[in-house]
Amino acid sequence: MQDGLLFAEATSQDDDWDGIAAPGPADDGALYLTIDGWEGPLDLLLELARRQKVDLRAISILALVDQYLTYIERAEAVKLELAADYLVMAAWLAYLKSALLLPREAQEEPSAQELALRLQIRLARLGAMREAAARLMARDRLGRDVFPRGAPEGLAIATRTRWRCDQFALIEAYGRVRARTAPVVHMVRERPVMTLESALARVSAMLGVAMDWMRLEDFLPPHADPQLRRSALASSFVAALELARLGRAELAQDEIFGALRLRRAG
Amino acid sequence: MMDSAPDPMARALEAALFAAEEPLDVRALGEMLGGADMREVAAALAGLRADYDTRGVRLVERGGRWHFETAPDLAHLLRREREQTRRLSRAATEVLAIVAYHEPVSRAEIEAIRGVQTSAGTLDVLMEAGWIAIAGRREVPGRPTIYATTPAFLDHFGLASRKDLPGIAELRAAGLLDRIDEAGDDELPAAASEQAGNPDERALD
Amino acid sequence: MMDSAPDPMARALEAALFAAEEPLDVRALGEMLGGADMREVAAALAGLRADYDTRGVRLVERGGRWHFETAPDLAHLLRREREQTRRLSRAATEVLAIVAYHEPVSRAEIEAIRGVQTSAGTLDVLMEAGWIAIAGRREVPGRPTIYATTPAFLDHFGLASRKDLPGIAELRAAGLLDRIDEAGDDELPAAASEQAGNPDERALD
Repeated sequence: MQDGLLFAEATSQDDDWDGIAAPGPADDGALYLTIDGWEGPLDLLLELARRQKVDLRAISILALVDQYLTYIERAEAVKLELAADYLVMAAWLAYLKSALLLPREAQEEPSAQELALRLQIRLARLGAMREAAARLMARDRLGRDVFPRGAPEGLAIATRTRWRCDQFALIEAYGRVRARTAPVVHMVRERPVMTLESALARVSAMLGVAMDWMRLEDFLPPHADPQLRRSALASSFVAALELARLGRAELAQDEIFGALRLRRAG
Repeated sequence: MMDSAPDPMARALEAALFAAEEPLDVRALGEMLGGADMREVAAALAGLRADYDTRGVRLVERGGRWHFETAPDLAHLLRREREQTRRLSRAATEVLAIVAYHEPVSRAEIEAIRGVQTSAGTLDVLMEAGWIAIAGRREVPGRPTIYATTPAFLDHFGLASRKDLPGIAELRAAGLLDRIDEAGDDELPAAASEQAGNPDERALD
Repeated sequence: MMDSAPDPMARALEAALFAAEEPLDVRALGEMLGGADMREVAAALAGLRADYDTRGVRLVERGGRWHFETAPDLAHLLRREREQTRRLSRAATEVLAIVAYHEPVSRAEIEAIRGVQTSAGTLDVLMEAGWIAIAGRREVPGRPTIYATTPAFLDHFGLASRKDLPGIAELRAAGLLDRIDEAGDDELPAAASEQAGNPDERALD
């Protein structure tokens, strides 16, 4: 990059930017009328620097500082409310100016010259991006200067599905349908029970050989499963009542819910 | 490939037709070119068409309007096919089985056998797979479409004929009619799975 | 105008690129051509580009992807009927340039260069245009989002790659693209500059 090119070009292209919201360089008088147009202190400084119309590296920082401070003073004079950013920058530039005017030996680190250089670099960097933006916007842009095909046929991606299913799945599915929709027949499962007749026969036979009182439970089949046992208990109880009614057995119970005992009558 | 630069009018026509969203006639093209003579435009178009004659893109005229299109012999390149394998859904498998066992059947008959409504998409899938086909219409009121399996179905499932499908007695012997009570790995109770698996299908009342 | 028929690969590439709705890279083109050798595809593309060099339509490469577009010198013929491209604010153009020349960058870094805060809307506009996208986060305290340009940015601005950005080599040589905090800006009063990120950290994928 040639020295000076950056800003010389940027100035000349300023008005050509695509869609600039802020004002471009205007007459000196206009510069002082508004502060709203500037995008912050750095933007204002850059514009002031450009007005020196020299390479930014050869810019007079002192002159720049004076211009900025003058601008801020005049803006305040016309009762513009200055953003804090502008005032902070003004204060910092006032400090920089005084430091630049001091003898070099008396300066602290970093030196005023160094700070001035950094400010210069910063302005150069912003200026470079501003110019880059302008050059970018001025390129042959797709949809503005060059155009893609208006009605492309398009690249179709046809998805073909290969369905997977095997013989077993097919047959199984049919079985499932048939099983699901088969007429339902309700069958009550056979359950182990002791009928009253067999209980009567069993109890009277056992009473025939028993010598003394026996508990009702003793008449039940000894190894029956719980369901059969419940059935046998009920049947045997009814059988015992029947035998007592016929006068063939005596029943005894000592207390409520106590053991029910029976023996042969007579 | 191109031996000389096209003349300015040909270039302009080329760009205009390329960028256009629809075919353009000679008049419209002439206007775009700042009122060019229509005979010159027509001549330039003919020259341009010849330029593109052997290329992958051609300039064609249809009903007096011109446009670029890709050469027809290259259509196969522009339509890429991607193949994906998918497992047939449980519902579709059931429908396929019913068609195979009962063909020809109408959709209403399939639903009566399945005990659930069958979405049209299920039959479409089976027809797309090439396993069932429309076999005519049943000559009853409403003339419903009836479906039957295809030779491709027999090929795919390794069957010489539909008679090779096991009968009900064999299904029972194989335990396939009992499976409904066993909540196996992917087997849900039928009613629940129909609703979970395919929201389009609802149990018939 | 054309002295000989293009070879089959050139024809196929021509058709594919004409038909495509999006720019295509060499790999995608090779796949369309049934797995053609990528070097051959690249060579054929270069030949095709030369074929179209003088015509009203050109073949261009942007970020490794190829597409046809109208020749820029014919813009005046085509522009009038098209809607004007969206006008970007000055702030948006600057932010776009900063992202393009410095990418990936965080918002704080953008603000440090511009010396002013950037409204969220500015980045949104650029993201909506498809020119920038979030490129991850910088692994520094606060994990700020970082931004980079997209392939659509290269397409739109007619750049083969970021190396084609106007003046980027010169700007880099002049140190104007150095990381913000390497220039020692912490001494300068600017709200955003203190938050510039650590240059050693890399973007997340």
